[in-house]
Amino acid sequence: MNEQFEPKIVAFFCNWCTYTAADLAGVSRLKYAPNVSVIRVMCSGRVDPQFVLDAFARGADGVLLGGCHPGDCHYAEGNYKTLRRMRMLERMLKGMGIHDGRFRLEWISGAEGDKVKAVINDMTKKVRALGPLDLPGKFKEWDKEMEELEAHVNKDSKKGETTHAR
Amino acid sequence: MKYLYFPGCSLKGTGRAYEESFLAVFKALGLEVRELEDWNCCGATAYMSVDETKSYALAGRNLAIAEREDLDVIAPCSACYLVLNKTQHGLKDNPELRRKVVNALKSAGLDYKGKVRVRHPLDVLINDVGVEKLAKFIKNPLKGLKIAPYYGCQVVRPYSTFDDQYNPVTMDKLIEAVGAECVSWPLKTRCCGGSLTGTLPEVGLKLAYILVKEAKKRGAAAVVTLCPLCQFNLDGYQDQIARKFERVDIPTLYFTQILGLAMGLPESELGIKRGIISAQAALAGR
Amino acid sequence: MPDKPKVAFYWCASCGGCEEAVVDLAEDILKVVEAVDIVLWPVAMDFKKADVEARPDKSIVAGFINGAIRTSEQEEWVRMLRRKCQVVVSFGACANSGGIPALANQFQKESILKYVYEDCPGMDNPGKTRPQPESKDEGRTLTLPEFRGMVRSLDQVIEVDYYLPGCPPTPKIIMAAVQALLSGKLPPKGTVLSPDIALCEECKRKDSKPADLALTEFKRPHQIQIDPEKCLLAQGLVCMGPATRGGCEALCPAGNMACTGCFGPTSRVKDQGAKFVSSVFSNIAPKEEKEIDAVLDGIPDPIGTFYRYGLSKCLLRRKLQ
Amino acid sequence: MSENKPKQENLPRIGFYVCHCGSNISSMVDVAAVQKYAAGLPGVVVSRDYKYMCSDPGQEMIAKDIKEHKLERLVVSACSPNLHEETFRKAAARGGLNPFYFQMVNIREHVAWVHTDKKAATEKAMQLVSAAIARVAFHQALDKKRVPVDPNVMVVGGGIAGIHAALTLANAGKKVTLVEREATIGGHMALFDKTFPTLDCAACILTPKMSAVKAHPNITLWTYSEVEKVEGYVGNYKVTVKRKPRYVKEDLCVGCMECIDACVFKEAKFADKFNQGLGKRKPVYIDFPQATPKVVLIDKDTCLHFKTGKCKQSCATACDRKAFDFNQKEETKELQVGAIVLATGFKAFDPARSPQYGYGRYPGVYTALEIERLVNASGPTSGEITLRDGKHPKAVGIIHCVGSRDAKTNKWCSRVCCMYSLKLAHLIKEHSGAEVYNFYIDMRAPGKAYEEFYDKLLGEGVHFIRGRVDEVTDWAMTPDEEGKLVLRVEDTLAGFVRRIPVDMVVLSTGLEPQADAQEVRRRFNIGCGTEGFFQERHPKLAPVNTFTDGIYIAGACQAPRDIPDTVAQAGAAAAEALALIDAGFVELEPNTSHVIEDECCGCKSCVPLCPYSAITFDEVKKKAVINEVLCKGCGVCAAACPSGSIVQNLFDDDEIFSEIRGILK
Amino acid sequence: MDTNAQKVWNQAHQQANSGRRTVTIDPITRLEGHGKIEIFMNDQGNVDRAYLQIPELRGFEVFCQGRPAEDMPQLTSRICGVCPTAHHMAAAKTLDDLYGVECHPVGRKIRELVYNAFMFEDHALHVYVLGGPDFIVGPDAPKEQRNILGVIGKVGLDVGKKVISTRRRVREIINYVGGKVIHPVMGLPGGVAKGIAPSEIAKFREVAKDALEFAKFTLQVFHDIVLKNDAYVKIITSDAFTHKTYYMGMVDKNNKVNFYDGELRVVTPEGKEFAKFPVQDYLEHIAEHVEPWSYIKFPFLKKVGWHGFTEGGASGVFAVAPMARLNAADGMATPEAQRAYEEYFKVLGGKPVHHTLANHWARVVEMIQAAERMVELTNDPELTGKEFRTVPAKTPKAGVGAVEAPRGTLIHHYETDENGLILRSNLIVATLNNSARIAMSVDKAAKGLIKDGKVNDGLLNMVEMAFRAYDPCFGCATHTLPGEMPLVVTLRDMKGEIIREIRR
Repeated sequence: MNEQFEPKIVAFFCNWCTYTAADLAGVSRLKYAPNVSVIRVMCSGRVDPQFVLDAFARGADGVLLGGCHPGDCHYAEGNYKTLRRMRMLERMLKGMGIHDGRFRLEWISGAEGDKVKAVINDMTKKVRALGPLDLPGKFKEWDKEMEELEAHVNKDSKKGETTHAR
Repeated sequence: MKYLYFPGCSLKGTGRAYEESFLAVFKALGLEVRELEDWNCCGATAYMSVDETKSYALAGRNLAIAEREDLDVIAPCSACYLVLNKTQHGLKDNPELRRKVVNALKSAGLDYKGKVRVRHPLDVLINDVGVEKLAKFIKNPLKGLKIAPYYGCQVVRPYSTFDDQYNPVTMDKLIEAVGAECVSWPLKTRCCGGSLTGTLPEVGLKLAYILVKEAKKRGAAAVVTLCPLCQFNLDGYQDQIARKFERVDIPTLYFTQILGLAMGLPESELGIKRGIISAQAALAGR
Repeated sequence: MPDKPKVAFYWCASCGGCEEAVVDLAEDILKVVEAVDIVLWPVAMDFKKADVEARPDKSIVAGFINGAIRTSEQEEWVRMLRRKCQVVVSFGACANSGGIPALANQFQKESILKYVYEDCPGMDNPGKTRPQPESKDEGRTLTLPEFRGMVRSLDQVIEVDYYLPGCPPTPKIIMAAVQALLSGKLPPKGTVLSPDIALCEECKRKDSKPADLALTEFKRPHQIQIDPEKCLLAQGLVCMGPATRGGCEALCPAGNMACTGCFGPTSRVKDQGAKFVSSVFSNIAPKEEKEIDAVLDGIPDPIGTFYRYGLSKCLLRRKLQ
Repeated sequence: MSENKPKQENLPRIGFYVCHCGSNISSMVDVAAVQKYAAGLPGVVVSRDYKYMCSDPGQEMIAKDIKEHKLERLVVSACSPNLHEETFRKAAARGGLNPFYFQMVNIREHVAWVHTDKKAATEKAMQLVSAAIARVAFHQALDKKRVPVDPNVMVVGGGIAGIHAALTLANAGKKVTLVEREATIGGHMALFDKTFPTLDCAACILTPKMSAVKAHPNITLWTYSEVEKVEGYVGNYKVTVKRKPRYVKEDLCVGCMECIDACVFKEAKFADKFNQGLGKRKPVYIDFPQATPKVVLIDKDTCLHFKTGKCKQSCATACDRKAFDFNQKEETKELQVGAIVLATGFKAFDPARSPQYGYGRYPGVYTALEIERLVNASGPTSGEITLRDGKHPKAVGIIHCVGSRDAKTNKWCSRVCCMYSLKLAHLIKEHSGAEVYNFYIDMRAPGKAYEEFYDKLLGEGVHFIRGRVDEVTDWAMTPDEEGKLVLRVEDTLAGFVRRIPVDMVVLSTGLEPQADAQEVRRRFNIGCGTEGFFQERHPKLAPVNTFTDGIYIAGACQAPRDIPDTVAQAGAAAAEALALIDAGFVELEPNTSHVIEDECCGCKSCVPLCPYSAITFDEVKKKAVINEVLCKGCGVCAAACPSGSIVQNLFDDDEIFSEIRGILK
Repeated sequence: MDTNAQKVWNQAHQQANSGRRTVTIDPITRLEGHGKIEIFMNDQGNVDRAYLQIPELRGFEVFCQGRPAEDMPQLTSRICGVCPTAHHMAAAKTLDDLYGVECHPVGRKIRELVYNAFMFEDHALHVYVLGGPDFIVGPDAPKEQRNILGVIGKVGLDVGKKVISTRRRVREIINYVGGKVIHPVMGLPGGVAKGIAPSEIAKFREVAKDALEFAKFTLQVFHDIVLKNDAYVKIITSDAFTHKTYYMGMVDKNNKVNFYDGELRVVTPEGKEFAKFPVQDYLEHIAEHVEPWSYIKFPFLKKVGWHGFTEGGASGVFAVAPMARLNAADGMATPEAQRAYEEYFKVLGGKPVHHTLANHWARVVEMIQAAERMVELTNDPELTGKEFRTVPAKTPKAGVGAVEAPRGTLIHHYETDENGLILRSNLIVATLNNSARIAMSVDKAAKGLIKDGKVNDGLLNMVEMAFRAYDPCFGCATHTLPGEMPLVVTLRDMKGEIIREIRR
């Protein structure tokens, strides 16, 4: 493609730290890349690895997960649960051929508006360099191999059984 | 512990005593020091003000060579120490400069990632070896010797990597470690006259004079420094100082020399006699 | 016996275990045979494709199809059966979610062919011969079917009405399904014909599971003597039970081995592996990344462990090139 | 195996509204385009944009539409939900719609304000809008749960802020427990001699309030105590407090101080912390005559009894009330409170971190707090200004902004130093007649009668030199510098470097967060800003609130403050607490989780995950049960339930999956 | 995707549907897995060459890479759901070797009990449900009857029920120890995961006794229905179903048939011992050949070499499965079986027997030995020992293991890293060993049975019989190939033009 590829990144931010930090970044009028759309959850511990896979499967080029710093979780230890799950999720993603930081976990406190900016810009840059993941497109492409037969069989069915002469 | 050693021009010239004592002491302490192969000018002061990029490239080359081995580089000369550190920062903070320098290095078949740590021998002695361990090597403590520790400007400014830039204390610790007495004075990092002694003698000499005078006034029998240029200024111009102001006659030694003496190494190995103002009296006077 | 409802059994990329499972209805199979008219069952009866094709569309009440889909023939067969059957039941783990064969989705087609015909120990193939879609032998032309790039579940190829889970489904749930179909009391389309509650519910070891696992390491079954009473997760073994649909009555734990998840997830879970990870790893002890990683190292093959029977249904479908 | 999409035909009727926020949003987001885009999304029957959605007309419009168009769901695209979610929920309610049939889209803080390319920003806004509209269809009607509020309050910190807050609350009839870590309340203010700009005596205005605290029937005063643990939630906090042993029974001691005279140490020989180490004290001591409570205590580290076990305990025998108890143990107490006011104050900057000023090297160098004690009539020198060597200074230099406005130490302005430096300048001159030089960067006097005070000092002949002091040195360049401390500074008004010889240097040290601010804020589950002061909920609109409901902050623990501002804030914090308590109940966000009993297999995976022990295991039914009053709605259990049998209100799987779908479609 | 392959496939497909008449049996039935036969006719309308093609590849050897070795018993059992226990057991034995751990004596007995139970019920399945109908009901009976129901019709419902219930009860033994009878989970290095409670043993003893009775009864049925019917015997011994090849089977130290453990023994077409080796040496004796027209590989005796699909001592082609096992051994390990063994060779004219269809009989002989071993083991007090597994201590590297599956010798071979993760694996399964001979049988049968282009239903069924006799499991044989393929018999002229297609 001649025009620069703009990655789509889905982010899950915890309400108390990272989402607030993003608000702070806004209030401070920090400027950052528009490639990340944030889904608000109360705690990063609410984020089910299924969400991450679903985001990729629906076309995200990257997924960013933001929570409070270890020890600072608004819910005491939610972010440790996040960390444990996501460490394993990272291994699974690797096993399925998705790595190079397409998935990223960041601790960003409510006061770190500048970190929101830095992380989003950095991740956008890196994922842009990786190029599109585009799983929906890949799914279509993989299933192409079935199309001709499908078409044929349907044609077949219209013509009825006559082709198989006795 | 193993280190690479970047001598720079001074330690091979005016600062011979520094090199001799530095190598002798480190050897005696069981620290392995290997001279950086095919090193070149650190790119120091003069060049830095003529063409910054080129002098960064010069320094960069030394660092690039050093990076081939996973060892810290010791730069005893304050100017080298500063320029090499400055280059580290420059390359880190200024991508444009980094690009230029790295390209320059490429043409010489070199590359530099920025992994090298540039160290000062004083830093190594205090932080890697540690005063407690040093104490074990002290054979004849320099009892009663009053010393004014003089750090000069470059090791602690602008990057106070291992000591405070206003009131450094590492050398004070070392002086106490060798059993000498440390004179407290506020001129530890004041300008020694630097290269002005060559260009504007009347200014340069005055600055040097202030230092030796104050040291003596505070009862110091000797000034101890860690920079070849400072040592040269304070030691080498005292006749002129005498002519222009008054005779002070106080020897200026390298911290490595007094450490060597305390460790019982022969004076000959420490280049004690290389000093213009003889240290004999001071050392005997205790 | 023309007025008896007609049913068809067919197999795709499968091991035949699902056929065995039907045979294992044992005495009950006679009841089934009483009630229905089997018009296709390759493993045990001499009815051919033409016989089925000759039937009017939708003339077969139910088609039970097992096995994953990997070749053009299989696609052709299941599409044909879809036309002929009123109801298609995806039968067993392979048809539902790719099953064990879907583990091949972690590999590329080429690497499979290369290893099998060239690198495999004992190969005597200096000419690097490979089976060809079309080949000549002494002037005779022979053809082979198209081997697809990946393993698919049945519902990734045709529309499926119901699912019978398991590797293989147990006679009990098969009978229940058959009876449901015969009685005409059909659950909503898309239903998995097994209890929609996780395995622990019916596991004899359930009560021995402590509330807080706080696992500090995972064990591999051969490394320890497995306690026959105690919850397997509590023994540090990866047991997929909590993330796996019940209905088998915890056969593997009864065999003193961990559940490997062949019944797939409950209806409320999209991705069994991800959900299991979310659950079990929330409950391990360490907090420091290094220590966490050390615990995770106890599971050297996450994909093969968490997607043993369901890689086709992993939201990512296959490993990327 | 089923797609989480509601069938097109039974989609609820959705109303969509996008806000211009004046030009805050519309300048970077094509609001009209967003409005048109939303209008085309499934289920949307009304789509409007408006200048200020949060304004009354904006809210009215929503309420009206709900009735007229029989809206079943509401999506408003404006600013952060942290700001106006509540506003629009109420608007929905006014229209007769359950407030939780509403979803808010943040296109201001997260889009308009942070992006620079209008096209991209508009696209992102559309993604977020589509996500909200996709999700809102799954919303359920919910009710906020009401929980009664415990009317008691705890105030932490016995400085002027804590004292004022406690009194305000107590006067309003609330039972207050005031917890102070030191042996006496009073805080930093108790160290001061006078207060700027009025120069009225600090003690005269503070001590009455201190004794009022002690005397107040509604106030329990726990000094020498620290909060150890805080559990529970707004309106229902359980606090564990650790009370350190004084080895003197508080209820018996009347503060006659006979024991101090009786101490086996005839001479007071130990550094007096209260007097910044300038004075001396005995192992048994009281910080200062007006200490509250007026109760002596024993310093374990210096007391002969504790150090050697061999002491005739003359202090104890001297006490006719038998108040001494050398076996006193640390006590742990528990409190039930509905609200908490944190007034833990500040820590003065340690000038050793700026060695160029020679603190610790030159005896002539003092900190401002040390001078406060020196000039204080009840101080170690009874107000007489004497140097450590006993001499009286003829010239004094006061260096401003030590540890403030300094890239190397603290970047912020400590807000009070200019004024207290002026105050000290005045007092030093008054007490000693010395020449006083102020070295300042900028003179900051932004307060009632502050600038006037500055003028007054100019009149008094105090010298002001505008420039940051480079160093304090005892190196004499000229004979008249001999034996002096020389301040080297560039006089930026005169435009040359000056050397000012003085006898005494005063460092106007800045204000820093308490050393343990981080532990404390964790204990109370609130935030800290990057500089380490406690984080307020909103810098303008909620300056004394925190992100944890029911916990308020006052005074210098939030940022450097002078006394007037601190007291005002303390009042505000108290008022917030009162408002909470007098409402009688709190409404809890209904984003709690619950277990679907029939679907739960009883694997217990969720039980240990809950930090609030809200999840228990029903041993009879063999199912997990969530107590929704204890649940705080983090959703960690919903994410972890391996069979998807736990639902979190407002953050259900369907809602989040459809949000993902919405963003990526 | 492989567009070229797609093109080719399309052409083939258009041909197949071009309205030209070709002979098709589709799908091949009553065996596990699938096959395709291409028959080329010469101008006289006689068979020029018939090909058996196997179009399946699932890639087990590949996708097992990176998996923990201890998962292999469960993974490889999915190669075949009819003989999962064979793969499971072979894998377990390979793990013993891989981890250098001696199987715990009690564990070994449990394994053997389970394995013999499996041999018994699997053979029973074939005799009554898969291969048997050809004889019991009759090769040219109407197709509605050529199945288990037909069998029941012939032998009576009670016998039918006895078949079913005996199989069920025997399988319950596997179920008890293995957790699942289809794809059991018991197998681990050094033993088994679950022991046998003393309370169960009495029941199992009963089952074993009944199994033995049933096995003898089956032999009787075979006598009555097959051997008393000259037509069948003629077919069995007919040249169309006869090949003189090498034979391989596992034998114990007395050279008696053993299903679970022992050394591999190969005899020449003349019945002389050609080789006897521990399975670890299999690579010195067995190599695999590839043909472009089939996904299946063709193992052959390395020391003889591959000389095409030819018979005799000069050709490396060899056979496995019941007939081969009996040929390769000096006798059966149990008395009743030994008696049946002797009769078998007496009737069929001495060793070695080359008649493919004799497999059906040999199978019944083996059922008896399996049942007798079950009786022995269930009477062994050690069977219910409290300990039954030795936990391995050594670092794994490589392991080979083999069992005699119902359909022949089954060899597993794994190489792992020190963490026990599979690096390489090789699976030589029963039917694979037979693949060359099966291909030859089909060719020969076609040549013998199709004359002057005359083809009828019963005839084609005979062609099917040719390899149903092996009870071939293409599910197993094609563990390396994806998907499945029905058997297609297509008659073409030398130019490859399709001459006829009959659809039944």
